[in-house]
Amino acid sequence: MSSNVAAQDLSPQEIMAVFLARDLKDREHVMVGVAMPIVEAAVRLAHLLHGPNMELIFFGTRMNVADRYTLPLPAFAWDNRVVRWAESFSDTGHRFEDVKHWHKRVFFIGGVQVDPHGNTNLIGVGPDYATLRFRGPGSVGTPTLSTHVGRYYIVLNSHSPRILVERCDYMSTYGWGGGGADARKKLGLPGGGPKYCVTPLCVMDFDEEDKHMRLHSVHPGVTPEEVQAQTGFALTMPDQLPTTPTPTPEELHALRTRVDPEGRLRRM
Amino acid sequence: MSSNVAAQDLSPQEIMAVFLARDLKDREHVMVGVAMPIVEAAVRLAHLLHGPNMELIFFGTRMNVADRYTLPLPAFAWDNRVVRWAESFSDTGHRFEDVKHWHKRVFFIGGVQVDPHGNTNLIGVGPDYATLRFRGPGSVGTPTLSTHVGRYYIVLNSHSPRILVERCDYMSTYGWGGGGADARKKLGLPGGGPKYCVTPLCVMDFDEEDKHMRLHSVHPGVTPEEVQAQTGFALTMPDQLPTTPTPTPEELHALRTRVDPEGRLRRM
Amino acid sequence: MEPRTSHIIDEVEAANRIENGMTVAIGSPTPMALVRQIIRRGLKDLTVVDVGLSLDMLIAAGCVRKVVSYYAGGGFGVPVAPAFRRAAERGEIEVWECEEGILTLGLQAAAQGLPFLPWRGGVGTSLPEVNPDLKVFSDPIQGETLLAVPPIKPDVTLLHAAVSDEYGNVQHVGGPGWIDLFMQRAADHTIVQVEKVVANEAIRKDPWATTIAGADAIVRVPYGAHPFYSRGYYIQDNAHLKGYLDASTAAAKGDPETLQAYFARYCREPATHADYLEQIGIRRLLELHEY
Amino acid sequence: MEPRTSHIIDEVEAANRIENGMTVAIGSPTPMALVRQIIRRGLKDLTVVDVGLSLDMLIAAGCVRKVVSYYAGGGFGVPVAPAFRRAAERGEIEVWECEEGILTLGLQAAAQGLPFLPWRGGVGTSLPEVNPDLKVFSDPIQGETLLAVPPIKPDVTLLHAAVSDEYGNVQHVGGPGWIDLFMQRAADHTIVQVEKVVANEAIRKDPWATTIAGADAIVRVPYGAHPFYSRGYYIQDNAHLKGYLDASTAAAKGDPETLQAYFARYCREPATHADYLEQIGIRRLLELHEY
Repeated sequence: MSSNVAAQDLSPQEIMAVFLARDLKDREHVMVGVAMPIVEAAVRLAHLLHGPNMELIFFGTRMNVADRYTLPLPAFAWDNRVVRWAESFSDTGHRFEDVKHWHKRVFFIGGVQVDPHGNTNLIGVGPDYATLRFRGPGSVGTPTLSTHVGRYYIVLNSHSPRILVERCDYMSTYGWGGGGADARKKLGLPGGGPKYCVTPLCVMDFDEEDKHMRLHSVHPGVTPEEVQAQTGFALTMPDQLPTTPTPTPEELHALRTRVDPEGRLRRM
Repeated sequence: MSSNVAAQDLSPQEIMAVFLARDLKDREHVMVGVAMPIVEAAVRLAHLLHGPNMELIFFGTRMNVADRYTLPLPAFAWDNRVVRWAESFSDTGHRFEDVKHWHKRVFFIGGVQVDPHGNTNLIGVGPDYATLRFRGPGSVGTPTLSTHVGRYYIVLNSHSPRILVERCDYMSTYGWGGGGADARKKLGLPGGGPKYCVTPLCVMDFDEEDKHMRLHSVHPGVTPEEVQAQTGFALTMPDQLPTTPTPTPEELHALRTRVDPEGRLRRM
Repeated sequence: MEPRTSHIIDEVEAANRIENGMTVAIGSPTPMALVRQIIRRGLKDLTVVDVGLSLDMLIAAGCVRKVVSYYAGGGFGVPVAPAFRRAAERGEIEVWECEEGILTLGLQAAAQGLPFLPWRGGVGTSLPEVNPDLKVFSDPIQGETLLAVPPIKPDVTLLHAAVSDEYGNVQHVGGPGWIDLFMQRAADHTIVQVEKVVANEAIRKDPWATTIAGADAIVRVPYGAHPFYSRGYYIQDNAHLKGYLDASTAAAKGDPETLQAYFARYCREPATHADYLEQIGIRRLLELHEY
Repeated sequence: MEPRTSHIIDEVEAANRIENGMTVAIGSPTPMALVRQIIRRGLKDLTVVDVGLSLDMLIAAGCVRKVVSYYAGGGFGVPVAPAFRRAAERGEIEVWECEEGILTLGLQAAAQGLPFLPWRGGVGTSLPEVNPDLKVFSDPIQGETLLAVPPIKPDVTLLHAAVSDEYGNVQHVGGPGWIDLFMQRAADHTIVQVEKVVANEAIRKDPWATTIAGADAIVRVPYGAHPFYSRGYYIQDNAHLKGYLDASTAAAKGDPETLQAYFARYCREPATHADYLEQIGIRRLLELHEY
């Protein structure tokens, strides 16, 4: 680790992106949703550094651009012009016709609320569904994606007890339900479920047995007490709590010169 | 009728084609299966004479060629080259995605066996399914088509008690089942069912109440006794039995010069 | 014999085919000329199958009673479309809560004449609680737990595409749109607005490119998707959309003036699509031809 | 970093990925180079999802235990494919009786990870009696009578297409084939034989034309669909097919010699697809370029 970049030169978003990039494997099909710049950076970094056979999926646009030197970050996924890099394109209705093959697929999800078992909510907040206190944007395709993909990541732009709650008012994705390693299997959900929850403060995973959210590593300079104070439920604490690794100089160089030359991840 | 063409100058197949053509309406979507030259001629004749807005469907190939002077009869439907006339093309899997709109659709079916209620069999003949006496080609798409289309016609190249049987050994389409005007409705089949059964001897329809096959008209020179002798079940006899109308000179001219200049329907 | 009948109508006649209370599905690229004509006519109590800012406009203009949608984000950093959010929070609209797979299946069930289609996405979530039309059931073969999705049946589907011939044979450029063909197959009636009407021979040159065969009606409206994009023709007018989003946000916070001015200027005052384009100006439209 | 991996293999390696007893789906245009290689290898006990004369060849060559098909016509005035008919009548093959809609739905159920899909076509017929895998059931929403179609899960799907890049991005000419994309989505593994391998840039020039993204393996075999057609490349060789049909008819009637000679000459003796084309002769192949 001594060769890694010093933490004071990094933004939490850069640490998040590099952590996620390292966890992605070559040959995976990696799908990025709307307005997720950290995830977009992570996916592109992995593609450039160790994923020459990755398929990048931005909505229906599927691409492999590992042979390009740079992968700039425009207003990308939601914009029709992303198709300039595509090798194929599927319209909405046809995107859900091949879930059989989604064991190769990885995706990322945010949420209005996330609970200790990685269930998420994009529907809204408030006790009465007919008159919600906060009406969310809707589930997009996350219920189907979370059901079938090999694994997925919960990625939050901020870490607060308003988001990380004891119980979601509504569940738009089923992560580990009420807990337990067999929770998904009992419901017949074939996908691997949420693997990590990554925030600007830390990385969390899920206990192997009860699938309760557990602190996995804290970003440089963050204490577990700070994390717990910003979390709306009691986190499981691991026996050993490492610091989230910082990038190697090569990773940071690629991130800043090839993936995010405009420094978006330092200005969030 | 005095202006119609004299029967001795016509083949039964020409009479069949003209009868069918007259029963087709403009704006209908008319689908033709494999190896049905009489039906192909009927559909083209209707298209040229009174169906400028008809859609002709040969497998996935959909066309409107009413503005062409001639419509030759090549080895047509089954041959990929039919697409030269197409306005659109659907591959198999996608042909059954719009059955909601099939109330506009008409199709035609043959059969290894046809029973008194218009049920048909393309599966095979023999008491034991595992070792059939005659193995048929299979149902193609007729079970789905017969379920949903606005109406359909049973068209037979020959009229014999081997084909028109008291009971099909296997039913690949459900026409009027065991009989009765509500037979299809009780099963929830939305389509209008078989309207006519047309053969080289006669036209048959189905009694309005019990939906048993009934003689509708005999072709010129054919007696009802001959028809009954060639039919494997007792036909319902109508109060009045007309002769199947022969073509007008205009119809015959169009048929022989524009639809079937090679005289295929006179050589069957 | 009569000649073959043309399917071409204008946008005023097209919108006149829609009645208060109907279910209207709106494709993407967005058929904005038709959406504006709906607002101009002041249609009410529609059930709208749509996503995004065109949905927001129809709600803000008071046309909508029920929304069938899996996503109503605002874009431009605004997570939820403002009029949708406010109307839903106040209970002024009903939401048929779903997600992409379920919406697709509902349309497919309608197109296939089926009372339901089964789906696994959403099992275990709150979707069947907040949308009681989604029934949890055990499949008849393996006994697995699935959701039964009922048919979604638009009375009318409105789409935008590149070209059509006068007989309704539509060809898209760059893919047939987000979920457009599902909406078309599910609907009783489909109206497609197009950038251009081309010869029947131009369609027949490449019949495999025909995405909709025989649409019920065709409306010729160049720039008809503005302020959204039209694949192969122009890009999205983000400045215009941002202007709408700001106005809709202000209205949702209790200041409706800018939004009223928006609707007056772009929907109510122009009598036709050509009048709308005059309001936008040729200079702005031509700028959208740069990738 | 390693370069991106090529998906190209030859027809011998392709056929080696298939094992006795597997379920193999065969698309149309027919991937005959791969079908011939299956016959050459002498694979046994396959479950074959296919229609028409390629199915008949595989049955006649002794490769098939079970057939999943909605149509096995012979063509050329022969209503039923001869080897199929004889083997079925003798009980030497099992037939999974279905029809187009049901076959499509079975493949779709597999692709969508569902234990069944519902279908109305076939209700009231003998299909659920002669194929007990099709269950009659009442739908959970309206209580209507429907058939539950279980998933059809090919181990391997074999297809023929126009072009691919070396990474398995396939583009068809003239439509993606009869039911090919359903077979591909339903299968564990898909091998596509193509007329030509083109540059990745040629694919990316028109990404909407990509019909299969990332096929598992690509086999480059010009004229690989012969004696069937390849859209945009050549028409069907009817004289050759008629020769096969006559041989198969004779064999079904107890005279197998001509058929044995056919298989020897066209499947067993040629070691590769190029050797097969030598047998056919360039003169014959070029004749098939006339519309």
